[in-house]
Formats: sequence, structure tokens, C-alpha cells
Amino acid sequence: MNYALVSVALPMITVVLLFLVAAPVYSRLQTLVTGGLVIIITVISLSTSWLALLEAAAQSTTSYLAIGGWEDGLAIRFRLTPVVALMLTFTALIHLLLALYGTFSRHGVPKDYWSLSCFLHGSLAALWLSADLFNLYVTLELLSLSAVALVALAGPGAWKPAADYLLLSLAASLCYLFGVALIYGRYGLLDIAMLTVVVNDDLITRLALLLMTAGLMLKAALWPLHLWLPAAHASAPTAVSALLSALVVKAPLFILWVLWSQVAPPVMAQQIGPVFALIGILALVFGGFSAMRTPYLKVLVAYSTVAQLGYALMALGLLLAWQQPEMNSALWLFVIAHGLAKTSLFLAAGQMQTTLGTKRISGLRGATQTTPIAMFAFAVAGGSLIGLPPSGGFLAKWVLLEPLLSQPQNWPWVLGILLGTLVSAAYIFRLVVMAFDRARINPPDISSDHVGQWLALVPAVLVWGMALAGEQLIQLLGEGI
Amino acid sequence: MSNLATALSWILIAAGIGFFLTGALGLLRFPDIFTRLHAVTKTDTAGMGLLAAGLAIQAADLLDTLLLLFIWFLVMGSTSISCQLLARYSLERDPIDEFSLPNEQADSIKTGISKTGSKSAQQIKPTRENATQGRGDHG
Amino acid sequence: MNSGAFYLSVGMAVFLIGLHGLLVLQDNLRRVIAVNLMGAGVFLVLVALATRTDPVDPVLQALAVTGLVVAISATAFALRLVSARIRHQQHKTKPDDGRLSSHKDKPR
Amino acid sequence: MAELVLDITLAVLLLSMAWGALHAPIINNGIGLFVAFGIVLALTWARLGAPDLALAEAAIGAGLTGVLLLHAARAIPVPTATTVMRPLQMMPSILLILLVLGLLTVITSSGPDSVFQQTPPLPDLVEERIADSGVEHPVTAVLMNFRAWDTLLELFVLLLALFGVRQLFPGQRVITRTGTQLSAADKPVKVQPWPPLMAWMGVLAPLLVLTGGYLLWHGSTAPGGAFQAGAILAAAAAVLHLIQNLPALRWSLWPVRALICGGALLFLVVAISTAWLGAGWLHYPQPGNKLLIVTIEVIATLSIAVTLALLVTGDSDDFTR
Repeated sequence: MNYALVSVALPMITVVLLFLVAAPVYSRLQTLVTGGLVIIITVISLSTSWLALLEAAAQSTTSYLAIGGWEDGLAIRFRLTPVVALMLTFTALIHLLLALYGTFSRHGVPKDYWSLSCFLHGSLAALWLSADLFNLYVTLELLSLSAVALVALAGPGAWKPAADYLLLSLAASLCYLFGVALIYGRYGLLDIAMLTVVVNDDLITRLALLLMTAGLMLKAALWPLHLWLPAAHASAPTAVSALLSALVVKAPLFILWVLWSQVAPPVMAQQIGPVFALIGILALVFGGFSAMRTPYLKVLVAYSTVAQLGYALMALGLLLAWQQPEMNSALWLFVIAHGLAKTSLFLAAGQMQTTLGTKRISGLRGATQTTPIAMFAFAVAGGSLIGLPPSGGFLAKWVLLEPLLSQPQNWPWVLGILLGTLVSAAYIFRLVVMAFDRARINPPDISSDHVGQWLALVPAVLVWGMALAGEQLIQLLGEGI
Repeated sequence: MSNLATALSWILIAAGIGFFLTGALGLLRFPDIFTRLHAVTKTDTAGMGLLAAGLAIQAADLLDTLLLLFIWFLVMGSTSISCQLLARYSLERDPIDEFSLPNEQADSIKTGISKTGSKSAQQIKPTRENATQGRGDHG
Repeated sequence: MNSGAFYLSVGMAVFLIGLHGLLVLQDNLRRVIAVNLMGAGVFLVLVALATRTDPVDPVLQALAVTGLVVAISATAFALRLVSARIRHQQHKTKPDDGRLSSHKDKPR
Repeated sequence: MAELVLDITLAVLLLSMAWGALHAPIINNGIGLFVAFGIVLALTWARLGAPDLALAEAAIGAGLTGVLLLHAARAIPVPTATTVMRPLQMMPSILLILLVLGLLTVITSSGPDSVFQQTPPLPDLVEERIADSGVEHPVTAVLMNFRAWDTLLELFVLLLALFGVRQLFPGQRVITRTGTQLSAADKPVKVQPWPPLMAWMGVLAPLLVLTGGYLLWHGSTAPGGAFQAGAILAAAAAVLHLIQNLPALRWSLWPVRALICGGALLFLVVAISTAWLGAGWLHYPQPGNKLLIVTIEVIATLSIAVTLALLVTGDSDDFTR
């Protein structure tokens, strides 16, 4: 547990130090210095969260830490389970990749990115660890404020989507808080572990969970409430939209999972399971359809986030419907595979956009010649999104499909997954085909930035490397909480 | 507490509330900003004073009474200052003709305006200069 | 107890007024006010639930104070964002020529 | 009977002002109604027996939010009627109907034998443990000791809001790299504000600082505490800014930055040192916890005051009026 505390406290300390020093980040040297500092911080927190993962995997029970030493109901509690430790490592890994991209690639990141990314890292770590409903509200608020500040970094053009994103996420947090208030009113408890024992199925609990689910679905941009996401993610700077899609939309999904698999009584969870699975399929189809239609590169990648979250929601739905703990590994493998693949997609898209000087997909003609490595990264990461065999995406889809194939009567879910695969293949290949069209090449405006393109390739290779660690990952995540 | 004192305090409180009501009525009915400001400020101060006095009679000990009077002092100060500020601000935004202006600005306008009562901006140029020295910066 | 239930429903009503305003109004400044009203509604519910115990439940009061400070910081940021955008729109004289950072097509 | 009348009037006021604040034809009327809503809400907190919240609501909810709103409303060029109703989309109306159903369930279920009837365990838990929490007032004990982690994240939320606001005006920031003074020509001409205003603010500002200090110190035994005191000090700063002799609060001056980051940094350092040396994360040592809590509260009040002052009055070199 001490390792986890280090990976929470470290980013917060760096944020305050960066504010105190307020070092100007204008010249190349200053970017290197600040970026170097953030890279060191993320490497340390990556190693500590890795140790925490090993520790959590070793011990069977989940370890709790009551903050301030007060007994159970009163104090806020941190809990460390394999899933939480894995998400801590995943957050540190994504922040490390983006810090490297920000320091060494030529286009880099806006100068205020560094302290805000440490803020995001700290609030995410606090969110994964926290086992208290109100504390989750405060960390959610910290998370969405830093995400909006990051989106607003892209200059006046991004201020309108940032304002809409902020207003909707504030309204969503207040819906969530309303649910927390009703739960406290009904049971007098805020601690999640103690609530699981006490909760029973009545009207107020249903209303509270409904409110919290509505708030969290709006924050995670799950299908019916996703309208703010494409504008916000497309207008944000490259590294920021990678951060948003890979991590920020996953935190509300994590809380949704905690709520429905732990807090809600099993009979209620079984009723909501099919609903989530159905919404997942609709998200896949409609998200994919919008991704196919949009003429803009970054909007395509943003809509593919909305679509891929459909997979995660379907895994959650089926997990709740059949109450089988090993479906957990499907859900979390999706989250990690999608995070890595989406980082690579956004970095590659950002590189191609700045090098070819166009925001439209039609401007990517001949990208395989002008920006070969970026296009390669895009295709490899796209392969994992579709779920081609040896990639992380395929691993998750395989774990999801396994129980479905064993019982023939739930063929509609298999049909939904295949439909989703088809749609995601459609919008990825739409772009790959455009890139191989070498007849009317769109000449690059500026010399391509090789370091940045190779950095965009790293997460794509990682997501394909996930298959190597497939067995341990499935076994680690299998037993659920 | 003798019932005479309670009766007196309730009379004072009723009078205070009466003042507040007339102030609100004045705010709704009066035509322009100056008269409405006048109505609200005067009745607020008087009503607050009566209310404070009425409550002070029922107050348990000296500390509460002093607290009530202190509140009344603050209300009196704030409302009068803000009323003056609002009046000067609206006067500076659209100066009205010279007849109803208070003393020193009235004659400066008289010297400024050759024709009778025309309110065109350039003719009352002088009043703008001396009005600015009194304008607080409402940044 | 009935005063608690009464204020519970008043809090819920204020929350609904705020939510309705947020969904219906177009002017962003008013939507910020709407979000503040939603916050006030939720805090009303919180404290209405707190009045069930004899000395009012301190935990819920602390939650409400914490929520209030979150609300003010979020509102300050939202207001500055909204007014910055309005000020930027005023100064934007030349038509937007598809510069990289700005994003013309608003996907519906 | 009297309580019922008070409840009904407060409820009617709250609902009508809430609706008016959103749908008043002119935006400034809307903001005025919202500030009045804040004050009536503070009255409701007092009626419901939550004095801490009443203080915080009056200082923060009605006061500072009102100033921020009016400041933002000045950015809108002409106060036109801005209640263009957006066509009521399908999705929001469905959401709304669901929530109205929720309202009915809440009312029906919170009748006399209501589901909420059973008393929650936490308040009596707080009563027992308050002796060794270092503070007598239960709300401050919960804020500063039992749920200290929430308050720590709270300070970071404030810090983040200020940082988010700061980078919205990168273009207009006039930080002279070499620190040379602005030339006399473009220094804003000092307009001497109206003398009686100066006099009254001269009385009001020290009074506000005094009240803030009293609230902070009294917070350990009675309603009050870091947030309420910080908000009142920020109000004092706003008042001083009105008469333009607020000392230059600039982000580029390191003491200002130190003050702003002080609260969050100290709390985090305490958390880490208790985890490392002491018994556990934010586990205050038993004898010294009152002193520790008071120092954290004082520094937190200063940082909250300066942060809110900067949020309300805006950094002087940040953007010119």
C-alpha cells in the first residue's frame, strides 16, 4: 500500500513545485528541463505502481488503509486490489509515453501542459485508490476540471467545446452527488465495502443508482450522452486528446463498475446487465457509423472512442447479467488495450495532421509515402481496435466471446460483437485505403518529425505485446475485486 | 418581560416591516432610477432601525443588543454609500437637464450650455470633464 | 421529521429547475447559473437529510461545505471560460480560415 | 404553526427566484435574482440548523459568485434579451421526466414511516471520537481530521481552478521579462475614487479582515473555519480592489505564489510525513494534533483568501480592463 501512496503523492508534489517555481517554458531548453523532470516523476511512479501491482497480485485479500486511523465508517479508506494497481500502472505508463512525446517531438505540447498533466495523474491515482463514495465525487471533479483546462490549452478555438464539456461534466457530477446523498440518507454509510453488506433492493436505492449511473454515463460519454466528446477531443492539442481518450473517460467507467458490481444488490445488477450490453452494441454501431461519415481525422478518432467504449460497456453488462467474475478480465483488458491503441492513434493522427497541414481525411492521400511511420502506427493501433488476432484488443474480445460461444442461446450478443468489429474495421480501413492512394499524393508542408512518429509507434507495439502477457493478465484480473 | 415591553417591541417591529413594504412599493411604482433609489434607501435604513430596536427589547443580554445596533450601523453605511454610487454612476452615463441638478454641477452646466436644455453630447463637454473627477473606477 | 421531507422535495425541485434550465437555455452564462442552482438543490437535499438526527449530522454539513467550495472554483473557471470565448468572438474580425487549432465543422 | 409559515415562505422564495434567475428577460436581472436566491438559501441553512453552511453560503454562494457573475456579464456587449429557448430536444426531456418520477418516489417514500427514518451511525461515531480529534466543533473535526483527505483534495481543486483561469489569457499577459517598470505613458492613469467611498471602504475592509480572523480562530469550537474565513478575507480584497489600493496581487511575484500554494503544500507535506514517520497517512500524532490542525487551518485560510481574491479581482498584470 505504501507504494501506491507514493504514486499518488508524487504527481501532486510536482504540481505544487511546478506552480511555485512557475518556470517559463518558452525556449527549447526549458521544455527539455521541465519535460525531463516530469519524465523522471512518471518513471518513479510507474515503478512504484508496478511494485504495488506485484504486491497486490501476491496477497489474496484486498488491503485497506483507513486515512487518519479512524475506524471503519468514519474515515475515508484506500483499497488496493489487482485491478486498482493495474490501473495505477496503466495511468503512469500513458503519462510517461506522453511526457516523452511532449519533450522530444518537435511539435510537442503547449507550455502549460506539464503541470496540468501532473494534476491529471494525481487525481486519477487518487480516484483509482479511493473506496469512499463522496471522495470519488471530489476526485471526479478534480479530474474533469483538469481535463477541461487541458482542452482549453489549444487556444481560443477550443474554448467553446471546453465550456460545453465543463458545464455538462459539472451537471453530471451533481447528478452523481445527488445519488450519493440519497444512498447516505438511506444507509447512513459512505464506505463502499461496508455498503455491499448493508444494501438491499428498494425504491430509493434504485433511484440513487439510476442518478449516479446517469451522471457517470454523461461523464464517460457512453452512447446516448456522448455529444460533447467529439468536439472536445478533436479540438484539444494532440497529446491532450490522447490523454483524454485513454484515461479520462475510463475513470467514470471504473466507478460505474465499482457501483454495479459491488454496491448494487445482485438482483438489481442482473436486471441492468442486459440494458448495458444493449447500449454497448448501440454505441458500437452509432459511434462507428458517425466515425465513417465524418470528413475530419481527429473527429474520426474521437468517435471511435465512443464506439470502443461500447465494447467495454457490453463486457460490463454481460458481467453483471451472468455474475461471472472472469468477465472482469474482458472489461479491463478492453480498457487497457483501447487506452494504448487510442494513444497511438491520436499521436499518429496529430503527426499526420501537422506534417501534411490538413485536418481532413481526404488530405491524407499518399500518407504512406509522406509520413510512413505515423501511418504504420495508425494501422497497427487500428488493427488492435478492430481486434485482429495477436493484439490486446483480440485478447479482450476472445475472453468476451468465450462464454458466449459455449452457450448457444445467447447468439444475439455474438452478433452484436461481430457487427461492432465490422463497423470498426470499416472506419479504420477507410483511412488506410486513403493513405495507400499514391496517385494524387498530398505533399507534406513541413519536414516530417521522425522522433514524434516513432514515439507514436511505441504504444501500438505495446498493445500488440500485450498478447505475450495474456495468460498472466487474464488470470490476474479474473477473480474480480 | 412585562407585557408592556413585548407590546412595545411588537409595535416597533410592525412599524419596521411597514417601512420595508412602502420601500418595496416605491421601488416598483416610481418612474426613474433616482426616485427608486431614494425610496429604497430611506425606508431600508429607517425600517432596519425600528426592527433592530424592536428586537433589542426582546434580546436576552447586552451583547445581542450591541450586535443588533452594530448590524444597523453597517446597513446604514452600506446602503447610503451604494445609493450614492449608483446615483452618480447613472448620472454620469446619461446626464439629465440642469434644473434638477444639485448645486455646484448645476451652474457649471449653465455656463456650458448656450441654448436652452439641449442635451446633445458635445455641448455639455465641460460637465463631462468635471464629472469624471468624481467618477470612481467601477472596474 | 416532516420539515426534512419538505425541504427534501424543495431541494429536488430546485435541482430540476437547474437541470431544465441547463438543457433548454442557450446562453452559456445562464447555463452556469443553472449548474449553480443544481448544486444548491443537491446541498438542500443533503442538509434536509442531515436534520433527521437531533444535533444536525456534522458529516453531511462537512460534505456540503466541501461541495460548495468545489462549486465556487468550478463556477469561477466556467465563467472565465465563457467570458473569454465571448470576448474572443467579438475580436474575431476576419472570418475563420480553417486555421489548424480552430475547428470549423461542429458535428451534431 | 409559525415554523410552517416560515418554511412555506422560504420554499416559495427559493423556487420563484430560481426560476426567475434563469428565465428573466435581461441577464442582469437574472444575476440579481440569483444573488437574492443565495441569500435566501443562507437563511434556509440557518433555519435547518447548519450555521457553518449558512456562513459559507452567504460569503461564497451569494457574495463571491455574484461578483464573478456580474464581472462575466460585463463581457456580454449589450444586455439584450438572451433567453432564446433551445428546441426541447428528445433526450433531455426523457431525462427530465425520469427525474420528475424520481421526485415523486422521494416524496412518497419520505413520508412519516419513511425509508430515511433510521438514524445513521456516523453522527454518534463523531460524538464519541470528537474528544481525541483535537477540535471541539463537530463539523470542523469532520472537515479537518476525520475526512481530511477530502479537504486536501479541496485545496487542490481551488488551485486547479486558478491555474485553469490563468492560462485563459496568455496573450494579454504583460510580464516584462527584465522586470522593468511599465513606462509612465502606458501606466493606467490613477483616477482618485470618490472620497466618501474611500472612507467607508476604509472602515469596511479592516472590519472584514477582523471578522475573517475571528471566524478562523473560533472555528475550532463554534461554526466557522478555513473556508468561511478565506471567503471573507477574499471579500475584503475585493472591497480594497474597488478603491484601487489593493497591493498588486500578481502571479509573477513569488510570495503571492507561495501563499497560494502554501495551504495545499503544507497539508500534503503533513500527510506524507505522517505516513512516513508517523502512524499512517494523515494520522495526526495524538498530543500535537490540535496545534497541527490550527496551523493547517491558518495557512489554508490564507491560501484560500489569496486564491479567491485572484479569481474574483483578476491578476492585475493579467489582463487590462
